[in-house]
Amino acid sequence: MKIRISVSLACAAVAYAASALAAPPSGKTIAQQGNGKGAPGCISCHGDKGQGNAGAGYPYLAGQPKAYLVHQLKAFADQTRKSPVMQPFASALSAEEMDAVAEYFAALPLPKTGGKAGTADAVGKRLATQGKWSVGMPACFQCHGDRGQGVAPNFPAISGQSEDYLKKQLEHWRKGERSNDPIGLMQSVVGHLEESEIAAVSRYLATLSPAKAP
Amino acid sequence: MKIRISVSLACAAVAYAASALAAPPSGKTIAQQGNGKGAPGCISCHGDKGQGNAGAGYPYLAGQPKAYLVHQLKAFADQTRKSPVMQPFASALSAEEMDAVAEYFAALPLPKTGGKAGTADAVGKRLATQGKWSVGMPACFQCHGDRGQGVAPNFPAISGQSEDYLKKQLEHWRKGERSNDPIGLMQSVVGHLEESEIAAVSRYLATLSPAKAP
Amino acid sequence: MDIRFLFLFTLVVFATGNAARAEPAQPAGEAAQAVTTPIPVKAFQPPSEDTIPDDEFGKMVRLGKNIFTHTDKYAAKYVGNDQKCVNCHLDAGRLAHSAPLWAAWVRYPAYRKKNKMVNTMQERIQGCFRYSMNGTPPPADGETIKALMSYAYWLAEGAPTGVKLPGQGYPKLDKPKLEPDYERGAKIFAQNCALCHGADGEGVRQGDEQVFPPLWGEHAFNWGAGMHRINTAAAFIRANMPLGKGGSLSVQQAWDVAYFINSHERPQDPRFEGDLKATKEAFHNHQCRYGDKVGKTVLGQSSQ
Amino acid sequence: MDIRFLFLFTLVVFATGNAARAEPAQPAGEAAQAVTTPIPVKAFQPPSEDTIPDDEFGKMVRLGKNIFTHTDKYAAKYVGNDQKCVNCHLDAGRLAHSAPLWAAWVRYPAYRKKNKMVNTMQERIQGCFRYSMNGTPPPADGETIKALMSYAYWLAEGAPTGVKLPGQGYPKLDKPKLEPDYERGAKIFAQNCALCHGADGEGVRQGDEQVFPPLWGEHAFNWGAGMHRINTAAAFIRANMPLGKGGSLSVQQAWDVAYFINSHERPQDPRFEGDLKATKEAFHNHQCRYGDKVGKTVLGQSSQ
Repeated sequence: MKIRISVSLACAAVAYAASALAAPPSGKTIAQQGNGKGAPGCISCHGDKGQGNAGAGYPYLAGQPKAYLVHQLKAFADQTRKSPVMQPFASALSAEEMDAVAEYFAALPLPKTGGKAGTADAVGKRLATQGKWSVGMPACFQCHGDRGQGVAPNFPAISGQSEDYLKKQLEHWRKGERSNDPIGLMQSVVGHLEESEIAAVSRYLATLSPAKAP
Repeated sequence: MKIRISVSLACAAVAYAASALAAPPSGKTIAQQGNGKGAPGCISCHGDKGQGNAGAGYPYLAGQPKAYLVHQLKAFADQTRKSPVMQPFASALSAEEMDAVAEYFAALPLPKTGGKAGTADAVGKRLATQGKWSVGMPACFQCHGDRGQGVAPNFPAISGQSEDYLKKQLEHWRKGERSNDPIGLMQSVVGHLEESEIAAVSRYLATLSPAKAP
Repeated sequence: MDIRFLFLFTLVVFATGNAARAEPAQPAGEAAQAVTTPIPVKAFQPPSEDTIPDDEFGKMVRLGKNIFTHTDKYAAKYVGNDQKCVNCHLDAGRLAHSAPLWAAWVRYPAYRKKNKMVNTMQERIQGCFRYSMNGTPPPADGETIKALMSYAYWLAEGAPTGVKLPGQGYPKLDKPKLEPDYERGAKIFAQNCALCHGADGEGVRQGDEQVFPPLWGEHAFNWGAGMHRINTAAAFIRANMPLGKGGSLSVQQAWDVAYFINSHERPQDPRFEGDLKATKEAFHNHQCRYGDKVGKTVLGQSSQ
Repeated sequence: MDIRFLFLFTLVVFATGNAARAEPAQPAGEAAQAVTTPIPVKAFQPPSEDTIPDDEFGKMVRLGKNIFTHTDKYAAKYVGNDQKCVNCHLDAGRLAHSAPLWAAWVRYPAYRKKNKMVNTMQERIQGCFRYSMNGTPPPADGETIKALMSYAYWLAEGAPTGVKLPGQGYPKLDKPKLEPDYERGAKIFAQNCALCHGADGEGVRQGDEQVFPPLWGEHAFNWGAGMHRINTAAAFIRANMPLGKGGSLSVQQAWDVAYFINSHERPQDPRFEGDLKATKEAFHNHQCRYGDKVGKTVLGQSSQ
């Protein structure tokens, strides 16, 4: 049993390696099956349409700006964005593969997540739509699009993203576990927020759909 | 000597009385010669052109509204305007004579008195042109014309009037020695002024010429 | 901070709702005597006339003041009668309880029921020209409006934006005990008002100068002006008339004389489009006599 | 009384004239880090968004806010580029040191050297449309101006009329130690500004939405806008840019990058009448590059 599996795996690996020599795997292939070099198919965690898995705190990738996705993969690899899970996978991707898989997800439509009308959090809404200018913090939507749908090339969609994921990211900015933000913008912004505000804005953003106006 | 004079006076009186029976003396006659019944010629005190005598504190009459002049003569007679000097003279005039002499003076041009440029008193000027509304007092010029030239039929000219005369009148209003003002307006207005303000506004008005803009 | 609130004395008791206030009996045939004692009112103090700056802005403020006090001379082409701004806004727009400019400045833009829309200050001023001065509104972007706005703004120096200041407008008046009456009003008018405004409300002109404004007739404010409303006129009169003796008429007298004054013909409401009844229904749902029959005249019928 | 002054923290040290303030060295090639510590500034606090009244006036205020924040959508016909009011007046016109509307409201009418006359608030706003938005001034008596005025007035609730409030305009900047430099500015731009404004200052559009405004080129503010002046732009940048990191550039960096940004071609000064030199002499006696040769281009020469 053990031997047979090993053999079949080895065969698959050889076959894959052979095809890789001919042409690098497409973004779609990497997304669905991985690159065969240690990076598993992204969809196993991020959903078959890249829609994420809110329950598990896995973010959606579909419709995110390509440059943003590439930047994140590089950041996982060089650990300017610390993630024990993503670090080895990202490190297993070549620059070319990063580019291809990012392009694949960027081309998918933004998921129809969120959109739980009536759950608006007043504090969270104010932070997202107006900011907290008394301490110099712009609204989230000022850079991430007027409904949090992202602004290519550098600003990801944040509406309808997993609440858990959003909260963790904001906390990571604050603790310096994520430091791959251009000009240190996110670190600066988060520095002005209290913990309760981080929770509120994450909660609020999670209720929105990036695909339609709030 | 004494007799001759008496005779000539008697003759004049007889002649005058005779002519009076024929027609009442004209306003001009009364102004210049009196009415022969106890009222001397007005001009002996008020000037040959009705221009007053500022030094002696006698007001000008020339160019004053006729109705105003009549009203004053009546007031002297009934003592709503107290004047030991004017009371007997005014009492000696018939209503017809008052009307005639008032008409005569009203038709004369306003005198070219005052006009001492550069002597403007700030307090006096403010009272004359702006009033003292903090206590409800309108500007003098609001009712007496925009340069104090009088407004027929009820508001006399005050610009260029004898400073002494103006001051006395304002004090008389205050003490109730003059109470012939319509609706008690002047009494009310003066009640809001301090003694120093009465002096200031009198001084200021005396410098102006009623015949031209200040 | 440059907000100056001083305790000023005004001549007006405007204790609205104080029904217990004594209405002194008036000796018949005599002019009303002062019935109120000055009470302290915390009022905003506009800056002194002397402090208008000696620069381009100051020039505009001075022009505004001149337009305000001599509207007939400085804004002649927009004035259609013998009225000036200062006739309703005493002391050159400075006087509390006489619709002072400083209080108005900090309250616009505002919604007005009169035209059912938000009005800017410039529109409010244009309204004065259209109705009170029975003329043509000066253009919104012209010098006349700019100068008047500059003057009002300057007068309001230090006044808090958007705040209803003590002394704004005319003090709201208690209702009269008796229904306002024409005959009583006529007597009060003859005793207290005719001296300046003339026996027939015609006002006084002297040369080319309007000294006392007409209160009715073809040279008066028109049927759209605020002052044609009996309550508005009564409030103004009670607080400010006779000039220099504001507060001397009783509340009842103010209502009666306002009723009398506004029971006379005056220039047509400029919103009139040919149908008196329609105009009355559309624009005169308030205390006024437009469309009422007085003697043989239906008011508004024969208006110019 | 409803005057609310709160102690707010702003991110800007605007100690003008404080030449002794340390200018920290910047690691070459790295983004500037925050160099200032927030200091307390006594600033006026405009009313909370939630308190816009639910009536006709409130509707006008909300329309004003919409025009202000989405000028391209709510006042499209008056806008000639990809600029909105809120681009220069952050936080919907509320932010101190970013030319807040509440501070402007209480300072007009005022004389302006720019056009050598007294300007009303409406004229000031019209100027923004003409220059900063390279468009057509909305009519003085139209709804666009009325709504913007209503919004500004509402924001200024309680602010004292005529008083220069802390936080008004952009905080005046110290002079730079070195003459502003194009090359240094270019580097600062690439490191700090290009992220949002694009490598060629072209800004970012998304669908029909302008997300980040262009800083030069045919869709930017024109050669008559206040922001084309190097000192004005430097002051704005130093206080407010990069967005969310105001105060992080040094004074020298702010001057350099403002110089760089304003050394590019942009739409023609609308006062231009065919002669560049004449326009420069008449209207550009200030710190700007209009008419200067940059590379092979004379700025203003080939303007749209």
